Amino acid sequence: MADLLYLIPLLPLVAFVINILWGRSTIRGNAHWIAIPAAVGSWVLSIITFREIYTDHHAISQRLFTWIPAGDFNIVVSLYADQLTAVMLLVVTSIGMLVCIYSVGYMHGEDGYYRFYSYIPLFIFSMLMLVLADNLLTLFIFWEAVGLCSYLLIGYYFRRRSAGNAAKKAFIVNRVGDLAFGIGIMLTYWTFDSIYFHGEDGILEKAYHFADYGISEGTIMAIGILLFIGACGKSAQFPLHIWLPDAMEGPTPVSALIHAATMVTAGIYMSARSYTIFIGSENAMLFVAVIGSITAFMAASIALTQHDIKKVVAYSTVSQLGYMAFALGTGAWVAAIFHLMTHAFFKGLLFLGSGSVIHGMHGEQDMRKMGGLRKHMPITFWTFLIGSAANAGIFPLAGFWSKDEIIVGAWVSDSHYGKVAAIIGLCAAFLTALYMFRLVFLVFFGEERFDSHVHPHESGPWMAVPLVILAVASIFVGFVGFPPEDGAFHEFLHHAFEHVHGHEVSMTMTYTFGIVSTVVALSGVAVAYITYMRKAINTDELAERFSGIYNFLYNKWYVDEFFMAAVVNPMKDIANFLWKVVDVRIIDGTVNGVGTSIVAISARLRRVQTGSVANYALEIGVGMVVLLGVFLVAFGNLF
Amino acid sequence: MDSFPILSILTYVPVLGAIAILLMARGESKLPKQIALAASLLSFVLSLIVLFRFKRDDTFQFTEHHVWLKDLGVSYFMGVDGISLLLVVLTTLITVIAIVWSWDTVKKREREYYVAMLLLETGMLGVFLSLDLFIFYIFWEVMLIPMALLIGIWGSQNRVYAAIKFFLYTLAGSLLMLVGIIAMYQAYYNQTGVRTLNILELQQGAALGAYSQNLQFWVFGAFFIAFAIKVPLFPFHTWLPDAHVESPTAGSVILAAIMLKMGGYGLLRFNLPLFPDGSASWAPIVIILSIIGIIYGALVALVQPDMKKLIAYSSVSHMGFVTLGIFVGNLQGLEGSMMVMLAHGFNTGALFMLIGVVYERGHTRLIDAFGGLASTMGKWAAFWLVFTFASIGLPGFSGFIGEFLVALGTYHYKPFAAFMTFTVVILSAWYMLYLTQRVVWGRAWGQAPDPADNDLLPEEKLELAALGSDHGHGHDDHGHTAHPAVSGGDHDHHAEDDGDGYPTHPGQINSSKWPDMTMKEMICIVPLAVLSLAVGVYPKPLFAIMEPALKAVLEGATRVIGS
Amino acid sequence: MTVHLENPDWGMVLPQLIVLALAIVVSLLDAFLPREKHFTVITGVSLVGFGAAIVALLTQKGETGETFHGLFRLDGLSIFMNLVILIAAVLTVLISASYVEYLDSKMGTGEFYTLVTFAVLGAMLTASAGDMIMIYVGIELSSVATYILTAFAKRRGTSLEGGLKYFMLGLFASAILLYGMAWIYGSTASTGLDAINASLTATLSGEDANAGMLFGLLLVIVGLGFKLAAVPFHFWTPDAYDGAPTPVTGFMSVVPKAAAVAAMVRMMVQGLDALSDDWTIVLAVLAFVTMLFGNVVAISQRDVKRMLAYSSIAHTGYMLAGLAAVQVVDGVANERSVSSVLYYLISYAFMNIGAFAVIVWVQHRGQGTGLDDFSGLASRSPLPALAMTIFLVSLMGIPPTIGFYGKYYVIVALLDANMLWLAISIVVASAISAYFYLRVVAVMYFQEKAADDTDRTVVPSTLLNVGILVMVVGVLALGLFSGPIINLANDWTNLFSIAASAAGQ
Amino acid sequence: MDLTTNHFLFVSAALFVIGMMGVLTRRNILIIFMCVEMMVAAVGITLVAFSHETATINGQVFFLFALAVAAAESAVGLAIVVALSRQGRAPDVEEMQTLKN
Amino acid sequence: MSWELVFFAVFSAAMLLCGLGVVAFENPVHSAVALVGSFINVAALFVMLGAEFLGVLQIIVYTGAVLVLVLFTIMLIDPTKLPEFYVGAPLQRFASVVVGAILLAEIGVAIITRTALEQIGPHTEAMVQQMGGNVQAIGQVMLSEYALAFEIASLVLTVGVVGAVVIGLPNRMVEPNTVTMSLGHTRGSSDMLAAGPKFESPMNIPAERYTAPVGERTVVMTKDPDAYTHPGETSK
Repeated sequence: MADLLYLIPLLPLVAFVINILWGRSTIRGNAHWIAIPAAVGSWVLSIITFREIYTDHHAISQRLFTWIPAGDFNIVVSLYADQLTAVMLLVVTSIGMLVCIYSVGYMHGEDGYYRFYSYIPLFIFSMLMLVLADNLLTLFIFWEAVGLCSYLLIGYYFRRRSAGNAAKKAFIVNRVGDLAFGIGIMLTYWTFDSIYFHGEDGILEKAYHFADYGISEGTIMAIGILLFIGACGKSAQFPLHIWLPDAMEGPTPVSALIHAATMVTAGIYMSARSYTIFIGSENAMLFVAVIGSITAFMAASIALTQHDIKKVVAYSTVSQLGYMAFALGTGAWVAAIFHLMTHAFFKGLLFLGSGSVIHGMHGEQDMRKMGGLRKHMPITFWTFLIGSAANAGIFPLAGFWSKDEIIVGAWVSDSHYGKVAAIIGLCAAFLTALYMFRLVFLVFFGEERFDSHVHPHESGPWMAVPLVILAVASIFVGFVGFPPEDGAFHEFLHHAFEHVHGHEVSMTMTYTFGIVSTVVALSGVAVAYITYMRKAINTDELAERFSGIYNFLYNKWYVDEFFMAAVVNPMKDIANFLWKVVDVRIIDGTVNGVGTSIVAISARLRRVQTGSVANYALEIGVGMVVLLGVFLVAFGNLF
Repeated sequence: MDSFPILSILTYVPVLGAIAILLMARGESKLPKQIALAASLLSFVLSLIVLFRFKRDDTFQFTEHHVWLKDLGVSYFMGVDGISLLLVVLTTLITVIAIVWSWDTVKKREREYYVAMLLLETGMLGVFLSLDLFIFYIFWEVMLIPMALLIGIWGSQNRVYAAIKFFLYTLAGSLLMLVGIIAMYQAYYNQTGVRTLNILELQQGAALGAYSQNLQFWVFGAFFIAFAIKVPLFPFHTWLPDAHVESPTAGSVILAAIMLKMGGYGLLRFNLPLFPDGSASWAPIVIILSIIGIIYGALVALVQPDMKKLIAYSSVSHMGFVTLGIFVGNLQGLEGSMMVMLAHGFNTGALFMLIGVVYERGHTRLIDAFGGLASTMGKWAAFWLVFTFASIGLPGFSGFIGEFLVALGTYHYKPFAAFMTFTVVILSAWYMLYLTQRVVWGRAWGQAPDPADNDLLPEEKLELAALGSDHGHGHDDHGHTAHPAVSGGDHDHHAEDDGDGYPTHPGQINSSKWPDMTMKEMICIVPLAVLSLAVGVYPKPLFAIMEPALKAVLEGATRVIGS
Repeated sequence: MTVHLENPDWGMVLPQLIVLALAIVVSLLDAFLPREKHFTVITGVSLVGFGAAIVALLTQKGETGETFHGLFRLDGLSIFMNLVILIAAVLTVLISASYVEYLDSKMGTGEFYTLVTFAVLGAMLTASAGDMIMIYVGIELSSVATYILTAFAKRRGTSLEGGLKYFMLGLFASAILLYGMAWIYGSTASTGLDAINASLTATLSGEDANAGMLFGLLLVIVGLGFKLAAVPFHFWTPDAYDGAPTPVTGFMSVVPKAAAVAAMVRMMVQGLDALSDDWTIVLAVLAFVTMLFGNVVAISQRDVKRMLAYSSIAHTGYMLAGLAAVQVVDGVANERSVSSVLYYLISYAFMNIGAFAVIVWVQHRGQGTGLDDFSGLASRSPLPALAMTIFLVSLMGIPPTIGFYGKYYVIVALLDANMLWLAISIVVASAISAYFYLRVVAVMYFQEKAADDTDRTVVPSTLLNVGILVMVVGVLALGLFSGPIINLANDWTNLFSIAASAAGQ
Repeated sequence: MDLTTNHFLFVSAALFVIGMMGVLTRRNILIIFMCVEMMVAAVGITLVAFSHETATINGQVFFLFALAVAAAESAVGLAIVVALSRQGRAPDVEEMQTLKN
Repeated sequence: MSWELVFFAVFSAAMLLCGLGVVAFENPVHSAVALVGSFINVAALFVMLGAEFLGVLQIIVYTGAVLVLVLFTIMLIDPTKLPEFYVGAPLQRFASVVVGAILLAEIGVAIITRTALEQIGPHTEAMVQQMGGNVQAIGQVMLSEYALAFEIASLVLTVGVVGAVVIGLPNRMVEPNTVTMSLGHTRGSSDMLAAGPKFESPMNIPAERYTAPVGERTVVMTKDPDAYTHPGETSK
């Protein structure tokens, strides 16, 4: 399989090239007949690679070509697949395939149809290459390529100003992260003299034994933090998360694929991939954990107050990413990846479900104009219910296992912040349950609040089938990690994290936490039931009483406004100042000033030529006298 | 000594073409264009031959040496090495494209236009190929006059001011360089008693310490100012926006793609090897200026109302990388600066042509005048996106390699400097995407606002309400029917239909009738796109060509003439 | 008491004799030839005459010697100077032929050429003078002839006025020159330049010059400075150049100036060698002031002819700078400095007369000499516009043209004498000058002249076109073949060898 | 004290300066011509004084030629003045201001 | 107090007084006469210095020929046109006096500090007498050593004559007081500056607006560059 590795990314690339070149003229309507086979093909190949890696427990790699031979900074593009990559391959290709199938129904009739079905394979290609990259720079390349695809897909409805602004905002915020990531790469190169992950002089080995390479702990911390800030940019962690909610401007399948399952997890994958750097310095781990926990809690709290169905799911994604981040921060590496996998499935399901709701409601996204849809869309309702239960972490479903394992991992980890993170994790779990079921009750139960001429209908088979598949996956994928800590998944992934030594978790600890998290989840559901089904608590009056908090949450903790005031507008003012004052007046002013002053002098000097011979004679006389005087004094030995 | 003087022929074919055009009768025939194209194509083919027969080492090849003024030690000495070869091929390629571009856009005084264009090409080729300071200076000045004429005669509104400013600014710098050349020539004579302006010998002089520390400092300064004006480096850049805005499209393509590289090439060819101590003492100043230039250029580009001025300031920012890379003092920096020079040639040249396309149709360059071109000019929008992301420095395109390598080299010099440099990644994304958003995306002329748009302006909401009352169905995110987006204005029976729709935002001009990219425009832009992509994905051959020469320059090794 | 009149060596004086004969022949032709044949015959004879003189001159290349008791010197300097003067004379005849005949109140052809020839003769004699008296008389001969030429278009008020101003100030300056020469004679008891040098080195032998000598030196510099149009004494130049008919202006800007340069070199380098460290500083200061003043004032001129007047003042500054680079070390001046001045002179001759020739060409088309009369010239008549651009570019000092090589050699000479500040001032001055030269080019190329209603009566100007073509080729080609010219200029130093041999006898 | 060359030099200098003052101040061109003649005469005195002191005749010969030249020039000068007067313009320095700056 | 010194004082005083007279007199004829007086005293000084030939020459050439020429010219010029006693702007006069004084001081300094050359030339009084007097000495030197200068001086005189004829002689009886302002030449005028009206070449300045810079002469504008005012002809 080693020499067929390049096929996995190649298929979507070929699909992209075909669709983009001939899409507009010939393919037009049935561009999906090119995209879906490619996705399925790379899915099958991923399974084959997964099986091969699973059976003989060693990584496979394939060298493609040398990219930049700049002196000793020699970059070779080669593919490397180990256990971690195998998992990611599976996640990306399966979700990609399902989204392609789903979109046939959802995007039917769109005018830029071929455009959609060329950007999606491009995205899958970039994501696969990112995952298969074996050095930081190749990863960085496809990191930005993925950013490009998200820009193009968010800006799909380019006629809308909001879509254009959202795309621009996403790209620029990602670029802020990429700045830190780039600087991180440079620092890694100049400290480890190479940026290849694996191999004996790879950075993972060197970072692990950084002491005996004479590298200071501070440098390792710096690299860790820089790489994580890069990850924050992509995985929408606390300061740089502002672009994800706006990214909902794109079509819903895009949100499902990119902003739920794959792209946003790239940051987590990158941090996981360079785990020895983080292991090297606790401060870096602490930083990651703190950011993760803040994000988890913040996103969950904001999700409570949102009215747009996709915004709620988007904030829930940010919150779950926060979970994965603080799992990494507290050393629960395998738990983080496990949660990543499960989250991909049930979050993809939630997005596709909300997509089919919107599709049914002819573009209506505001929950306050929905209600009682379970009668009209039974399949969507049931699959959505499974997804939200999994997301909330209800017992048998996937969400419970991975989230519970993260909290246990955090609690038991040796970093003193672990316990605090676990508690925050639990509060966030409660809030997650609350807002998920608030959404379910508002949308599917209660009286129908949409106006008459909207008659919701169940989605066609193209959309229903993926929903069902994902629902089934959300139920069973959890058992891969059963029993907690030493399930099949953990034992498989330990090979990727050989420098990580696991923690002994007594059975009692797992049971107690199992029960605690279930209780928390169910209480969340109960509160949601009371407020939204029984209308016992009047939400509006609650909002007035705590209007301060409510507005704070509703306005997304004023992060957007903060950035706008602190960064964007000042930059524009500086730019205007630089242009108007410095460039035009000072530099150009001096340049033109020199010119005009010379012309002015010349106009005055011109006056000397008065035209009368007497003046001329006088001036010649004066010149002579001065010349004589000066030189006689200076040279003659008179005095 | 290669017997066949291919370099001289390469340099003088355009001049012969120019003379042929001049001697040709004054009739309004298409002959001047054809001769110009033939001459430039011939020199392009010759440059390709040189490219393929060039041995990848650090010697000067295809050299020609004829003594000219024995008394002054001036000889006609031409040769090419790793550094100048790539720039020569870029020059001939861009000139061919520029001539093809002005095939139907230049209407008045075509004969003089093509004569000036060909003279310009000879000047530029001469600068890159001459290895004797005297003829280098001659070609450097010869280049000035045709460019000033190009801007002055075929430019737009206040072209005369721009032409004169460009001419005087560059002339002042080059005169300073003349004094520098002679001072060095004098110092070498005092030291070795030999009068020569041959670069190789002067470099040997530098090696055996002919130039005192003080002299090196001042002569470096003189050379540096002349080249800094050409780059343009931060304080000396104010001529560039005027020159670019006023010059015709083909002129600003050549100006951006090649003439800005003269400064960088000069620093690489003269300042670094000839004045090692001078470079060491000047390096901090240059680096600070470059970083200021990078950030300053990007920031100012953010608020420009005129498209060409925006791209011009972005060139100031990109070219800041070149000087930064040269003086950072490691191989990555040098190779990065060479790559930036090449990449900037493709990307900015193409961007100017794209603006030219729109200028031919709309006869204005103000950003407000455009909007929603994606729906009316699909192909143009696609190319615009490709080159926007190329110039932002998206990996996979040629822009990224250069900028990353320079930043990498700078990091080795001083980490904080690299951080400041790499912030341009954000700024360039910001201004380019701002430009793209205002020009490409958004509502085209006469297009109804999209009901599902969340950032609708109040007047757009009113319009929607008016429109909504006609159709009677709710706004639907992806409803098939209510999607007049691309179906253009036909379906949109707006009330005051002045023939074909209405401006969607103040200042917009009617772009609904604009044809998409014509065949000629495609011929010019597609090669640049392919090159930019190819160099971005597989730059290995380019590195192979320039690495030995740059390594020699870095280590200050004495260069020798190869076979 | 026997008067020993030895027979002078006529071979050495051949070129001057030919020119004298030409003058006489032309004046006779003017008297006896019928009016209508004047134009063709006299122009033809003048051209042939000057050509013969050039041929005779070139045969003398490399020889040295003196005759007429040291009054006439034949050495590298005189040969080169005479060559420049004769070339300028030929060019003047070419450009002034049709102007004199048809334009500017129909001047008398015969008298015009007689006076031109006399002026040329005066200049040639000054160039090859070995004695102060000879220099004085030679300069006065060429000056008187030039006064008359300036006032030649006498029915045009401004020509008379220009001539009068030039005349009166010329008189004043020659009186001062005479007084300076008197003082030098007083301090050295002889008028021969070599004798002066010998007596000076004897009396001085190292320590400082005494006031008498210095006084004489300075007065001579003032007198010659006037002829050269150095700044404090340049006041006549703009009015005289502006007033004179344009071909005369072209002639006047080169030949008398060349004579003055030759006189300056003779007096300073050959005569007052011992005081060299004094007068080099004087000349340097004069050069600096002249350069800057000439260029700066030229900027605000709206009339091309008057602008070229100021630009020729600036070019005097560049030449003086070359002279200031002379460093006499143990009796021999560094050869590069004066040769750069000589080379600059020949380049100046070509480009300056060329520029005036194009103005004459425009005047032939009935236009004036203002900047607006040049607007849109390129679109109407591209070739003369191209010629004017080449001349202006050469005046600016842009490489492919001869002007650049001239400036290049002067800067090399200056840096040889490590006067860096003067070299930089040349560079700054030519940068300033670029502005107003470029403005003319801009006016010609960038402006579209409104379609003129009546195309002026076109006056035939065949010779003028030939003249312009010759000068364009000269400006472009001489740069390439500057090698032989520089060698010719370099052997000006053999004037010292004559001095040494004369002293040796 | 006896008569030395310096006396003569002083006197000639005085005459020279008077002549110059005449040129600088007077407006009538003819008077200016006369003053220049005086300056030349003053130089003559210096030349003859020096020739007497250094006992070489060259000075006197020099003045002789100067005389000749001055005579020729005055002829030309007067011719110009006559031509001007024919055009109705007075031989006045202040009136000659059509050509300026 | 030798008689020589007395004579010297008388002659030089007379000379300087007459010189001042030339400058000071209002009427040009009076200043001409004063000049004659001055030249006579100069001749006397020449004789004292042993240069009799030059003294005689001075009187004959200058006083006889040049001054007579000047008087003729004064007679020719229309008296109404002669500028009255006007000595330039006050600043001009004051400045020239100052310049004159400084120059005199400088020359004085030069005279005082000059070192006379002891080296005696060949022409001592005795030698001159032996050669037969000052005239013979001058002749011998002039015609032998300075023969070339002698010839060229003759050429200068010839040119003087030719010039005088060319400029002085009236072509044809052109009516007085008219001057041609040929379009071929545009005069330099100060009003061309940016501040002044945009420069128009004389061609298109309407005749009535054209303020002739000169007295009350009638100026005839000719369109054709080479036309000049024929008697009775009007400009086209």
